[in-house]
Amino acid sequence: MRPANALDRRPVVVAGVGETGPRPEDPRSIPEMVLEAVTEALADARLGYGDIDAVVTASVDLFDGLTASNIAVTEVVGAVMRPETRIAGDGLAAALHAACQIWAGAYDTVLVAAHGKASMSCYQDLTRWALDPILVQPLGLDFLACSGLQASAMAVADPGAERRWAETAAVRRAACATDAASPCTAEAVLESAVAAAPIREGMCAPMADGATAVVLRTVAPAGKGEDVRLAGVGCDLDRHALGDRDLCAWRGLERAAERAYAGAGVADPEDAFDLAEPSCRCAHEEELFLAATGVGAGTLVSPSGGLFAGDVPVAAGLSRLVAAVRHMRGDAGCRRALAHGAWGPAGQAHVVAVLDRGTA
Amino acid sequence: MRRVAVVATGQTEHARSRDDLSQPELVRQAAGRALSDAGLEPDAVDAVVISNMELFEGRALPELWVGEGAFASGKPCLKVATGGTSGTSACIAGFHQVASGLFDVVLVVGFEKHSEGHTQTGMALTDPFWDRAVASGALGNFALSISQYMAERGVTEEHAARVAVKARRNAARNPHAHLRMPDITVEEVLASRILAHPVRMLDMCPQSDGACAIVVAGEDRAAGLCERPAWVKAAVTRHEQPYIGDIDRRLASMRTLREAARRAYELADIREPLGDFDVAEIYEPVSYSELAWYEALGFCEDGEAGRLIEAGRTEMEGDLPVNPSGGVLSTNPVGASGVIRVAEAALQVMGRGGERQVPGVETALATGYGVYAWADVVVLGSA
Amino acid sequence: MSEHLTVPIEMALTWRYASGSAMERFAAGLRERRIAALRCDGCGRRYLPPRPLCGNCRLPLAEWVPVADEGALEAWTVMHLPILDGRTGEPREAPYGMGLIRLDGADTTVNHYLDERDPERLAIGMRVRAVWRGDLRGAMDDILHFEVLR
Amino acid sequence: MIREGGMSIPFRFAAGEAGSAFLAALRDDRRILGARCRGCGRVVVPARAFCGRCGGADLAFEDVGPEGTLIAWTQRPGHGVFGLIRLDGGDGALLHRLLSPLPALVAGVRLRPRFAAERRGDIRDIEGFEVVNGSDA
Repeated sequence: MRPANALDRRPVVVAGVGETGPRPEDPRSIPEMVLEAVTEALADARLGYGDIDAVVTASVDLFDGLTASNIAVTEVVGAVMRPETRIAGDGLAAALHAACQIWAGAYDTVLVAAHGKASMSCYQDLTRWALDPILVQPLGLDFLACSGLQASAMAVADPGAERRWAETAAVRRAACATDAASPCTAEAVLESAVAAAPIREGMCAPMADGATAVVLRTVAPAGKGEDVRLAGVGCDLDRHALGDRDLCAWRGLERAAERAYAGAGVADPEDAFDLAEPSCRCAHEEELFLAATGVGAGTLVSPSGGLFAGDVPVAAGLSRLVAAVRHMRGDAGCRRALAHGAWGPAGQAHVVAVLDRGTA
Repeated sequence: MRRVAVVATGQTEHARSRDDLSQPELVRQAAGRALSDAGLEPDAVDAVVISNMELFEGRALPELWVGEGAFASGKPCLKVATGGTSGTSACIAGFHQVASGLFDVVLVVGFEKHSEGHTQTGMALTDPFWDRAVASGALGNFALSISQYMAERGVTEEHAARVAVKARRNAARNPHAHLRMPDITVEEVLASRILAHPVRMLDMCPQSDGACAIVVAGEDRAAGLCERPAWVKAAVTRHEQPYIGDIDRRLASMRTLREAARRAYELADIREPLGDFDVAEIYEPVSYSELAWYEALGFCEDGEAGRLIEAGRTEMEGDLPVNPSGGVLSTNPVGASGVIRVAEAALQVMGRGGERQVPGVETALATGYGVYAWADVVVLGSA
Repeated sequence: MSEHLTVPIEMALTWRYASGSAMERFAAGLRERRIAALRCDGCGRRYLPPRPLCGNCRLPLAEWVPVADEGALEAWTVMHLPILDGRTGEPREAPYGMGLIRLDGADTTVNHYLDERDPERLAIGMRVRAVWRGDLRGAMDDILHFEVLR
Repeated sequence: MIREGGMSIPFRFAAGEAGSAFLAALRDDRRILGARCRGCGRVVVPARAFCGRCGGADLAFEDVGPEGTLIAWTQRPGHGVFGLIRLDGGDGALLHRLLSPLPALVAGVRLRPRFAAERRGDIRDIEGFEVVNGSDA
């Protein structure tokens, strides 16, 4: 029997990346934003629409206020008279599915596009509609309240936790070069308003608008030079009810990472990665991320501020992949990176991609 | 590409309202039946794909809540949503995931509970700068396209009524179907209430609560899980431009379905669809659309669909029985409907269709239809 | 279990939709009773509604062409089941006529209301003309319906 | 150009087999139902039709609580104060509102439910949980 996640699969190269960049409020329409990201990714890959065999899009109807909201992007992703698969979840999960299509031999070149516009509505109000409508939604919780409960569980018997998280937030904020984020000292973070105790507003990544696109492609035999490859992917859905989970750990991320490591042949994650790009929406989540992935102290984490540069619903995970690819291209010493996406209350669902530098 | 097969199916009893089960419980019933069908323990499932149009239930990311019902806890789980093609596209996603070698056994579950919300409103969030200004709904949009189709292809109200009768009579033999009407007549359809000229109440699909699941396995596992697996011979998707006004004579042209069928037939070596297929489960939300799909799928020449149904060639005893299950016209939980098409086609290949089994099925067709003209075509075979 | 309970929850959500620049220009035209389409350089197709890209040729759209407020009825129906108005949430009073209208100067069709609701008096190919509201707001419902020209 | 648009829909979610039993017990008897999974032995709270942990569907309802221990809490300004409560006799934790003032809310404190006078078969038939007098974490 063929082992799942076998190492002998044909390579999946990240041939091109594009992104609008997260903005607090992008005045453009969804198709305009996605068109910019797709155009940039295609140009980056030196490909045209005609070279694309299939498209995987990521979007969520309730977030966009549109029925089958991928209708809005069908044309700009070049999916007219083409196969489009629409994943209603994080964009990195859409990339995972695109990689599956390539490994399956169904297509050679797949475009992945994700978008989100937090400015369209009160995002946290929308998240209430993702919670159990019988037992949880009527109580009035949203995703942020769920994160507060997780942080609270972590802070029990850990009096230094809040300061540590404030320091993490300050470091990430300082690293951001976008206009969505604002720098802030640890003291200021600790003094900022309560978002969901013990989480302060300063500990939360700012919500933003944006679109992200990636071209995945199997290596052409005549290819030259170094490239960045999707070496392993994994995802996981944890239990929905917070009371059914061990809130002090991201068990789902442990499983997702294990699956991605098996595919990429990562034996010891502590020494394996030069870079990690996690999707952490609140500062305390970085501790959960590091513990679950086993990424070691020698790994550079979120050098551009991670989601503190702007957390775009749905596109966030794919934007982490783009950040990792761009970093790897600019830093020859960066041989292997990990990109992460997460969705759902208190990190219920996770997706992990291991990126390797490869030679055709 | 690694060969993949549908090795098991499970579905709920579909009805106007399944108030007896919560969404996760409904999903669990279909998923549990599919696993029992394959003799699999939940641990044997490597990954789960869920299909659902979440605005019908007022949900965002519905897999978060219903995932446990699909045995997805602690597993990879993705959700696919593309309107009416959600279910067939979720099945195709499952095929690709298994073909990739990443997973050996994938469970695909589609569900919808229309009774929990308001289906019309759930479909009303169209482009706020364009079609949201006109209240046409899926019904009005079909009626518009039907007026063109009738004018161009000579199809009559009676032809459509025959399709409606065939569907509900077939459904009477399907214990899972929502509308089961063994004694329905053409006269009854033609006398039913007019909804949108020329579409009558009995020409339209119902809104159903229901769930349906299939188990997809790779070639090395399929034979051990099923006596006669339904092998995937082709699975093709084509999407279309976004507005109804973009699509020239929609039902008559249906270039997406024509192109998807052409490609799928090429992959599956189908040369003469009416003869090469032993059964078809096609996605017909309205009686007239089935006639249009006959032409687009090459069951007959353009303009011959009326004669095909008149001659009874797509009835249970005809050359190519179409929708022995009763089709979407008899059961329509939208997120599940495409999965039902694939499951029913697979059951026919497995020879396990019960009272609705067509004898000696070797090759079966399943299609999905969504939004204005999105199309999926799946070909299943016994070898 | 004999009793089946249900939990009622009322959804009342609003979103702020961005039109995009092409639609913004189109809407500004409507306020002056002007309709304009975007023409594709590749296939020559003149698109309503305006959009960034021709999905068939995958080329950006930039050339505006004028479109008349009258044209030919390409498809029609009379709605008897009242459909909810996506803007108000209220059902529109039935029966009402609807059509796909190919405006002179455009290649795609517009779906809109018709003033005629008698099936015997509707036919594909009929000429129709927009009936505009008095207080133009720059939206598609500035056109109240299309009247059949006889 | 920005335009506002909305959607107003009354939803009614079926509580299902287990949810109906759980909500009816709150309404009729002020009891909190868990379900013991015969597969893995855990008592899931609130009661469910199947065990999300082992996948088993062989569960028997049994009473849990009504008192329990606070394991985490949050204050979400504008929304309320919420806690995860491990009910006596149950595994996992119940998510609910907390009614006692913040200083009393520390992990480990004992809590009990305050039932609404008028109950209609809804999770809000419990108004929330309050600290048991004299309880100390």
